[in-house]
Amino acid sequence: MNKVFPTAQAALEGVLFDGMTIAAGGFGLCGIPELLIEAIFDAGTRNLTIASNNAGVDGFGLGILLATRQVKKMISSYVGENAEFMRQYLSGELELEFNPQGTLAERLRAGGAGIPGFYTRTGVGTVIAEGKEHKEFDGKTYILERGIVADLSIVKAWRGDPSGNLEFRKTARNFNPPAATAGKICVAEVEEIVPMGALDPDKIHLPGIYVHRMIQGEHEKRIENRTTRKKEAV
Amino acid sequence: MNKVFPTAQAALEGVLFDGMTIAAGGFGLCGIPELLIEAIFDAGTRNLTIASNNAGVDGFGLGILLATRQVKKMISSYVGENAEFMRQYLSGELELEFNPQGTLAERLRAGGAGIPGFYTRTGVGTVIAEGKEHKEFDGKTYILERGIVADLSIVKAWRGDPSGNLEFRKTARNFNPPAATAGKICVAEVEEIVPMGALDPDKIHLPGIYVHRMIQGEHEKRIENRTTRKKEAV
Amino acid sequence: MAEGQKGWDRNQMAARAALELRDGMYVNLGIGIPTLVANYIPAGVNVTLQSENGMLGMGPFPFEGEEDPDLINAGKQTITELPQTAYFDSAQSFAMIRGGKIAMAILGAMEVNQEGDLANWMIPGKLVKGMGGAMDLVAGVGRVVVVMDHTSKHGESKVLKHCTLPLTGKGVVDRIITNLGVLDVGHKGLHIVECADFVTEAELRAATEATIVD
Amino acid sequence: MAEGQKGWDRNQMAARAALELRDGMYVNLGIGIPTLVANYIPAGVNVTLQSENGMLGMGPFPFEGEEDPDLINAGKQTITELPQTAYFDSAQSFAMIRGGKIAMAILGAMEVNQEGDLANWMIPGKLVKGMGGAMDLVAGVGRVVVVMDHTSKHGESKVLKHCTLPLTGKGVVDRIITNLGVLDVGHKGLHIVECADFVTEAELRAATEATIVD
Repeated sequence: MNKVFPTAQAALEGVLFDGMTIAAGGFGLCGIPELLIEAIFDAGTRNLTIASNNAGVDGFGLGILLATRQVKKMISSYVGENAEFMRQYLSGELELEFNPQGTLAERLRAGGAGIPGFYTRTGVGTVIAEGKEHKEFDGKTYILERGIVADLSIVKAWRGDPSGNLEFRKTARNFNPPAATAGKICVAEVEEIVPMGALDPDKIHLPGIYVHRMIQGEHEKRIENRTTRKKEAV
Repeated sequence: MNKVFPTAQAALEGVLFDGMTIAAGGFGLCGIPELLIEAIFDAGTRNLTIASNNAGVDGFGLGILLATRQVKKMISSYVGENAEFMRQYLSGELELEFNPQGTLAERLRAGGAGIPGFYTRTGVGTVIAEGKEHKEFDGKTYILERGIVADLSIVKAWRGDPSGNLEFRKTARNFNPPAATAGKICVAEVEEIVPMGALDPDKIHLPGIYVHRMIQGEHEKRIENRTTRKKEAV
Repeated sequence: MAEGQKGWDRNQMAARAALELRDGMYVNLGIGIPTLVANYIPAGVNVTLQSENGMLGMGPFPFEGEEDPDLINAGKQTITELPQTAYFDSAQSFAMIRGGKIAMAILGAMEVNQEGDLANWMIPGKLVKGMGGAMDLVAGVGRVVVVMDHTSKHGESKVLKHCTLPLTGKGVVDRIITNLGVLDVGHKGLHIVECADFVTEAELRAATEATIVD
Repeated sequence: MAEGQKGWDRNQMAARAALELRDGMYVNLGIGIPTLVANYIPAGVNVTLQSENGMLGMGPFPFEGEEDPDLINAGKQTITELPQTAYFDSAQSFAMIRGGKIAMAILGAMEVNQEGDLANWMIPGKLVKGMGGAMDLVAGVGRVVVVMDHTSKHGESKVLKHCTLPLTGKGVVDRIITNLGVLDVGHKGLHIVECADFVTEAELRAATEATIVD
């Protein structure tokens, strides 16, 4: 069983279809599967439903799939940094299911963990709760949220071994592990594939069982909001 | 805020009370908070409800609290290695709530994650499902299981820093992270307290926010079932 | 800032909010003015900042040239780590938020009302940002402090009897810090905790649509 | 074992169960005979063994003197790790089990019936072990193979029309491997896949209380 593929295109061969649901890792532009997104752009797959906290920016990340109108629906918590995303939503061209960020993360984890539904306080008394089952536990009201099972997960990690064990780096971990577990198929892109045994088994963030295919590639890793301080100021 | 205490007794001061619920880490005798269990034995706290996958063995681990009859009720998945546990249960001296192992782990995680209930297929059609809410999702039947919030968590880690960040070792991790999150107060025992900054922030298994008090101590780490192969046999 | 100017500016609001912090607290700071609170943590008060994108122990902005694209906060700003930093994934991050492990969140707001309702994520038909992690934070953390301008650009009160915008949370706000003062949410209405510099209680009441009791 | 002995012994049952393994599979092996399956993995078949106490990539028993108390399997036996090993906590372990990421579980049984019900965790009033992870495994994994003696010490069939013991799972078993042969659970009853060494189909049928179709 070989999990390592030569290119993003090859790794996605046979798993893309119009109308599919994709769970994508990343927060803002941090830790996004930029190479796999480009390959989906090239493949031209349409009517996508994408569960991802954000939708990239104009011209980078998931933003490139919005520009081509390959996306039918987003399941996201934040659209603030993406003018085209907001425009398509406000004009009704794009469906948008707003999920609170923690609810989205938990829905992805639940979907991957065989949990079809869980109760949360998040969103009680807001539009998020409308149409959802309400239930009392110990005198407090909670709403039922559903696990998400996606046709495909696309995630980005720092390093991986050929068995699919993945290690993430700093806050680029974010949604990648829960998104990876939610897919029936998970394809991962990494900065470096290391030999078997090079990863410390105590320090693997995502065990290889979750990863079906993987590629190694060069990442732009664009910074969305560069903030610094001057050395003199310290 | 100092989280490091000199002894297990000192670390438990003011948090023990008769009738309390305790979530304990460990699987079999592997990764059990043996020093904190001894301190609870010494404190003589009674009518305990303990959520722990197993109950130690006669004379070690939670077994010592069974012998003194400090335990009113266990929430566990397996009693197979503990003769006194099985005897007290069969004679009706001890309440025992059997939980499937994965349900117990998820109940602890859920309790710590603000999730009062979740649905699972595990146990459907068995005595475990009796009296529990059943619900259909996408044509399959699931049962509702509740999150566990304990008065106290006791866990054992390999290394920790003074802010409470913990690292576990191999399969001694097991129930410790979910148990740690389930308690209103969590006390951890570690083999070594290392200086701040000595742990790689990407490789911390349990962030310090979950740990309120901690001790360093010598651990017996008894092996329950020593199995080996001969070098000649290879 | 000129001596005698009425009310607090953004930095003064942040400095006032920083007085809410207690030693040993784990705190989440929202985008905008709340982010500035980190600059005013009182001496001797050791707090750990959580960033909901997966980090405890958030450090200051990096020096120029030392930005790391893999190290950002929830506002997508480049930041740094500290000796106590721990990273984790988004599910774990919100597990600790939802599970009540974070003592306090300091958040911005568009509107707040006397029952502690908070609106800060959208203006229907006009502006959509999304709730991000705000709905989870207000539902989960121990104490919610809102920092906001007391009135809109048109002079209309944003501290209301009833919120007009879609809510972020219902009955979730504990304390409101504005450019005009500090108000607590009580069972029967708001209570004045203090007035901002050179703001009278009468002025604070006049700028507040919500009911202020005693 | 003497030439011509009727049926399979423990090791032969394990060897037969090992033929269920496919290259690339992630598999969970239960306590008892299923543990022996690891000794009979066919050449060229690369499987990864999951141990539900928090490990993928379980290796063989350690050499004498190299036992590590922090490294055990779900049967509490000391084991070793492999180059592809990953450790995780119990919540994560059962997340992958419940989530259907494990292709197959090979488990022991006290009773099994023609509808695929499995009983393997207690005999009321007599023996209590607990279900451990078995209920989660049978509910979550892709395929459940049971390995067991066909009859009790008293010669009574353990392959039944209806289980008499408390169930571990309802309608969960796909294939039954016993000392007398291999049976599949179908919609209308059991199907004979093969008979064990020197066991006739008539003998297999005679030892089986459950309905065997075609």
